Amino acid sequence: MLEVFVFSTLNGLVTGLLLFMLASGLTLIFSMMGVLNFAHASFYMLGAYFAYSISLKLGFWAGLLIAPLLVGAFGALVERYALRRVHAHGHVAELVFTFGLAFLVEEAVQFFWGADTKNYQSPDLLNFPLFTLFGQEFSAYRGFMITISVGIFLALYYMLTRSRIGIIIQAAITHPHTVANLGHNVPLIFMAVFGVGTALAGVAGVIAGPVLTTFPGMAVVLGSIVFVIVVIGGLGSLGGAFVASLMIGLLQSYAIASNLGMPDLLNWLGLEFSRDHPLNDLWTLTLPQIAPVLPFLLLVLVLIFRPTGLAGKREE
Amino acid sequence: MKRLHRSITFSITLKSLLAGLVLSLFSSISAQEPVRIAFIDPLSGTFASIGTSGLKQLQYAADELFNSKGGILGGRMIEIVPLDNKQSPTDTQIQFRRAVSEGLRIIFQGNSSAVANTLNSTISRHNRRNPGQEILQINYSAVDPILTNEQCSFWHFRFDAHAVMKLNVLTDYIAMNPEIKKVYIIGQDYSFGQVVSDTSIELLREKRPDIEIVGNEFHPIGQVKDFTPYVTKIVSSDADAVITGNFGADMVSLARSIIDSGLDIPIYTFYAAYDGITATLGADGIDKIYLVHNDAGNPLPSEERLAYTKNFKRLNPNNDMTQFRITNALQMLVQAMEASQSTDPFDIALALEDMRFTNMSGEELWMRGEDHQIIQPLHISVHTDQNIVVDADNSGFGLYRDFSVLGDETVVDHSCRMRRPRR
Amino acid sequence: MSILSMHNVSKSFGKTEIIRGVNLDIQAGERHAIIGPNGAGKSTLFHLISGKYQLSSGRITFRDQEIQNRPPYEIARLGLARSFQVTNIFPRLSVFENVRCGMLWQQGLGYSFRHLLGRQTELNARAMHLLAEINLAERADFPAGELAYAQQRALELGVAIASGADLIMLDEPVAGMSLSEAEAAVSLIRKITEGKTLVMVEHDMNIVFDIADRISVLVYGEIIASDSPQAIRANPKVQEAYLGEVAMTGVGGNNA
Amino acid sequence: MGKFAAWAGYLVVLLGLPQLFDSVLAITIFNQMAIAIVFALSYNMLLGQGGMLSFGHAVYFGLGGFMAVHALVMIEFETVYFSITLIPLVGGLIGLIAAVFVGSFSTHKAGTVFAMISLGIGELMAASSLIFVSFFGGEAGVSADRTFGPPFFGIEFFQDVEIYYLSAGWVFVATAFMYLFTQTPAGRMANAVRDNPERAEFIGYSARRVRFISFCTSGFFAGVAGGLFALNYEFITEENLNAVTSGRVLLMAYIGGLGYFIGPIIGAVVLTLMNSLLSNYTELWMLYLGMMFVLTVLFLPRGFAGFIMMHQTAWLRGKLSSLFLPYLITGMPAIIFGGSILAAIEMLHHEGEPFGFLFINLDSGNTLHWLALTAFAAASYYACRRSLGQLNAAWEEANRVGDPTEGGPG
Repeated sequence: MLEVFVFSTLNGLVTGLLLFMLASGLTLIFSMMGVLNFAHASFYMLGAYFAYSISLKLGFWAGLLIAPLLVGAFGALVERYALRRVHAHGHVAELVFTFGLAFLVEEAVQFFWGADTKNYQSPDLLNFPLFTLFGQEFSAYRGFMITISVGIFLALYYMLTRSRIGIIIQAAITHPHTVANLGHNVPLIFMAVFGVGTALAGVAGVIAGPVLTTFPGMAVVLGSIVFVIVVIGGLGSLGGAFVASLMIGLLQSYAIASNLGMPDLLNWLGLEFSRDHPLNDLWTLTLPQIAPVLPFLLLVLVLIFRPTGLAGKREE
Repeated sequence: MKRLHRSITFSITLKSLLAGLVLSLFSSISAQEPVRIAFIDPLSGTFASIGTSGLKQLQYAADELFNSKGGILGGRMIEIVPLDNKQSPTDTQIQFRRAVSEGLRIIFQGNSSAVANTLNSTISRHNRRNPGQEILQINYSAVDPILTNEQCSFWHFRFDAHAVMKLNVLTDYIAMNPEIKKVYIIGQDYSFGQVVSDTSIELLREKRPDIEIVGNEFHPIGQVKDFTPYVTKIVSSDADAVITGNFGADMVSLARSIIDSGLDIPIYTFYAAYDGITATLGADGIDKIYLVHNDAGNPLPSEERLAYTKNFKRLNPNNDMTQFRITNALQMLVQAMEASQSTDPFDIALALEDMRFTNMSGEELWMRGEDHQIIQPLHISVHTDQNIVVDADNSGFGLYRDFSVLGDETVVDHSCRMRRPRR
Repeated sequence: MSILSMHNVSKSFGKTEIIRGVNLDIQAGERHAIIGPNGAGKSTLFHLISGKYQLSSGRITFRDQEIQNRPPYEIARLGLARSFQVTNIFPRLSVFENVRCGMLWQQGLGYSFRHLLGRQTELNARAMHLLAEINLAERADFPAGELAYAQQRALELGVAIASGADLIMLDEPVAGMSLSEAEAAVSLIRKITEGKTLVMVEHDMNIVFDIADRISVLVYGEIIASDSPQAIRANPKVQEAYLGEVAMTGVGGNNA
Repeated sequence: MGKFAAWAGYLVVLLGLPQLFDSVLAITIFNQMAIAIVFALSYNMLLGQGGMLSFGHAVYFGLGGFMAVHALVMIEFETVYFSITLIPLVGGLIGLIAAVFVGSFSTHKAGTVFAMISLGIGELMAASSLIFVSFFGGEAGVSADRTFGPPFFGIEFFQDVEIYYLSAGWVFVATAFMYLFTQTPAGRMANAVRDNPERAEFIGYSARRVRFISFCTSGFFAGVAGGLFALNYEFITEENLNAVTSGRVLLMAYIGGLGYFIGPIIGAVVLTLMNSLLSNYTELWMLYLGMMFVLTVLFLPRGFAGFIMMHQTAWLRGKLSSLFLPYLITGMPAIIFGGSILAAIEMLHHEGEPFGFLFINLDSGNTLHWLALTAFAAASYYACRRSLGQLNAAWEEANRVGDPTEGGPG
């Protein structure tokens, strides 16, 4: 039991931190521009595919460096030439645009790379077990994923709270007009933030691609979960997003590890149903079976009872 | 960039246009009118590569075996009409009606049991309501047992072994391995996953009562980001083997996670080869991935079969001959047409019933008349790079045959009570 | 007889107390202006009365009914209408629709989906009549968001009074207008609030003294005086706190 | 009079279509359109008229459809006895019930909160549809036979064309009711709340209640569309209530044009045609659909209907004809440019193999083809840019006399 617990915690951490890399960019973009970027996970997917193509020619490490830059540049272009244009028509139009972009990116990825899964491999350098616990290996690559995620979190935190740019960004979040009046180029800051946010998603894609499989559906699988995190954490709150990411990662991991389900509940209540009961599907439901959709349940509950999320102040 | 069926279609459409023109001028040549066969499978979207690959194999079989040799029924060509259903039951309906609209009477379809099921019931309804314009369903790949059991239909013929038959062979194979004491079953939460789970448990209990089922897990289809938490459970259960019916990305991710965790146990699968999966698993999957299927992989059983496969590869360098049963199905279909000298679905169906056929690999096939289920030898192959003559995904890796059973041994009972139309 | 009374009304945002125990009675039929320096809490007071904000403590009664902390739509249904400092109309609806929407509830149409608006001839006639009163009749079919600023302000007034409420609260109705526009607006206000109770926040002292029967002075969340215009002008406390500086800025010195 | 003529025309088109095109395929497409029109109109009620962006509208469509199929099964097994012509009503009621339940907590706020709740509910329903097999039938769905009910004036609905006439009737009635809804106080206040929920509260309306009413009505008509689906296809599967269907209806409504009543109808027709015809000419149709959608959001924020309505002023002034030539001069090269881009995309797709594109044969291995394509694209782009000024001038001219309008196209 202990081994399951320990490994579930580790797995939850890896997933949670990965989710946070996506969520941090999304939150940053949201707090700056008020745009919930539906296509955020698409940039994550692009990161994986770019890195895959680069890794074929130049190896994994080159991909880790170049792919996020490409993704970030693409993100900045999208902001400059498309999002800014749609911005005039309001938030709904922006949300719809990013929705369309997500759709388009998925199709484009299939066009350029095909619909098959891609053989994107982790580097040989990290192909060894970091440690073995209770007979299960924890690969060095997963350790590397944790390191990168934590590193990015710290760098982001430092940048936002200590550096001059961070202070301008923080000010621009709360008082965009004042910042503009102070002579800062707010549109440029927006473009840069969008670029950085999408580049972060790109990094996540680069390091997640080899582990979580690089295929055209990878954005869809992750996309709405990241949305859920940002909303649960509280729109615009980086700390909230961090907590929510880990929470979702651990929740899913523990839910899968547990073998609890309705049968246990019914046993405990002393109830029994035959297999022909019309609600048999419900009585035999188990936690692992529904683990991947638990975040959506959480999302709906949070929005009903605390629409601002865990740490958020802004509602819209 | 790699899917090419348009060119085929287009040239065919031109050809048929021309043929139509000629036809209207000289109606006496109507004997040379092509035999048109609809192919309804995903040709765009997520599952396009699988459907397109099937289309190429069918087209190749038609061209190579019949059209290049003067056609069938005294000189008529076979024309394959591809219709894209995006693997959606709704779009399948639309394409079915298009087929009806264009006077196509024979439909090849394989991907997704959900699609096959809805197509089956649609065709039953259609044939009941439109006597004289019946449609025939040639199912080359959907393995839901229900199609030749409770929902069996006179108008449906299956050319693949259904899930229970495959599991029967797979559990035989597992039962032969005395080292396996604990088995973990994991699968996608839908009908096929459930069949795999229920049937494996039942059959293993019968064949090896000492084997313990240490896990029986379902996960939502296509929703799991990371399989590591599931693998943690597999590890802690001390399983000696894993059985899974997963396909696509869920299959790759699961296998990857199992291998990454350092777990060195066999994984018994149905769909863990080709379409990028073999290449993605690569060296990690060697001697770990086992696959039950009806296609005699490496070494290829006959010279004729080898030449046939190599020629396909030459024409379609980016595709593999993944479903040899398509060739079986077309050959048997043509044999039925020749035998009945008719292209009418009713006549073809009667001729197909209880047909026995020796295929290119030298295997004996029998289309059981009671439920329209093909009975054929089944094989279990292992993922490896040793002795691979025909590889998968151009990766150097492929499937090597490890265990085979003859058709007779794969037979399982059926519960089909077929309603036969009278003429 | 007082139509609206506030008893010890307080409002805090976090630790900052914006309104500190306001007591105020508005008499039925009077034109009451609330003045005070920027940040005194005038708009906050409006928001408390109309239900946009919740009170921290105190009581507000409208026609002897307690209305504090009730949702805005319930307060509006009792017959209390208000306008906003920043134009707050329905930009994509036509000018006519804006005014007609303002009338619907009091017409008893509520959330009905059995009545067709096109068939409500009397309602439509009244809406057109009101548009004529606020000089927007020929703009009736125009999207409200595309009107010129002064016209939007007029429409803002129109939406507020459309319900036929007895108590009308106007928040800086002439803010941002040119001199001539403001004059037209003042006569419009006079005309359309005939026979009703008016509570108004305004910076422009000329207008305040022109329209109001009574003036209350709000400074740092407290009412320091509430009296007739003459008495207010003479009140040394008011002069000290507020009036002196503004008197010099004159008519155009309102800040939006 | 004009309105009456429009409605009469609508009815004539609905009933006349099968007379013009009577192949099985054409009837299939018309049936799809009928379903899509009702569904898209119900969606527009939310987004276009009520300002509520939903990512889970298929839930109401799907639940209505599932219940409708179950009702058909009940008719078949004589558990209940009524004419199948009333099946869409069954769907509608289920859609309504589901919407009342979800709306009771989701309409509190519009905007992001509403959108996120709809997303969450959509995902939960999609997951449940695979878990609760006894009702949803797993991935194979549930199916029924529509021909077992009591005949409707002798019609037993064996043929699709009979179902089409039934659907057309329902579409007409549903369209009429949805239009009439926009003319009621509840419908008009939905617009007001969309524009400015705060102000609506100060004129006596609870924004939440107004949204709730729109939401429920919209759920009802989505359910009706689901019922029509059940009648036409005689089965329904989980794909009909998952995110793909929700996304598709958003596309339809948006491309057609939000805020115009006829917008979603246009969108439903265009998308249905693309879905059922374009997919037979290219595997890349989804890519083109995505491109079209993104371009529409960028350049035609009010959709096709908005583009048509932009010409109202010019038409009223009788100056529409003056735009014809400039449109032609700019439009032709624009079309050629678009065509060249498409040809290039197809050429990349058909790597190494010749294929037919429109009326010519292209081969990506042929450098000459690439060069010709580039030349075509460059020349047409240049021509397009050159003539754009002229078009803008003509546009200004046609729309002059004061009133601010949208600004020129392009």
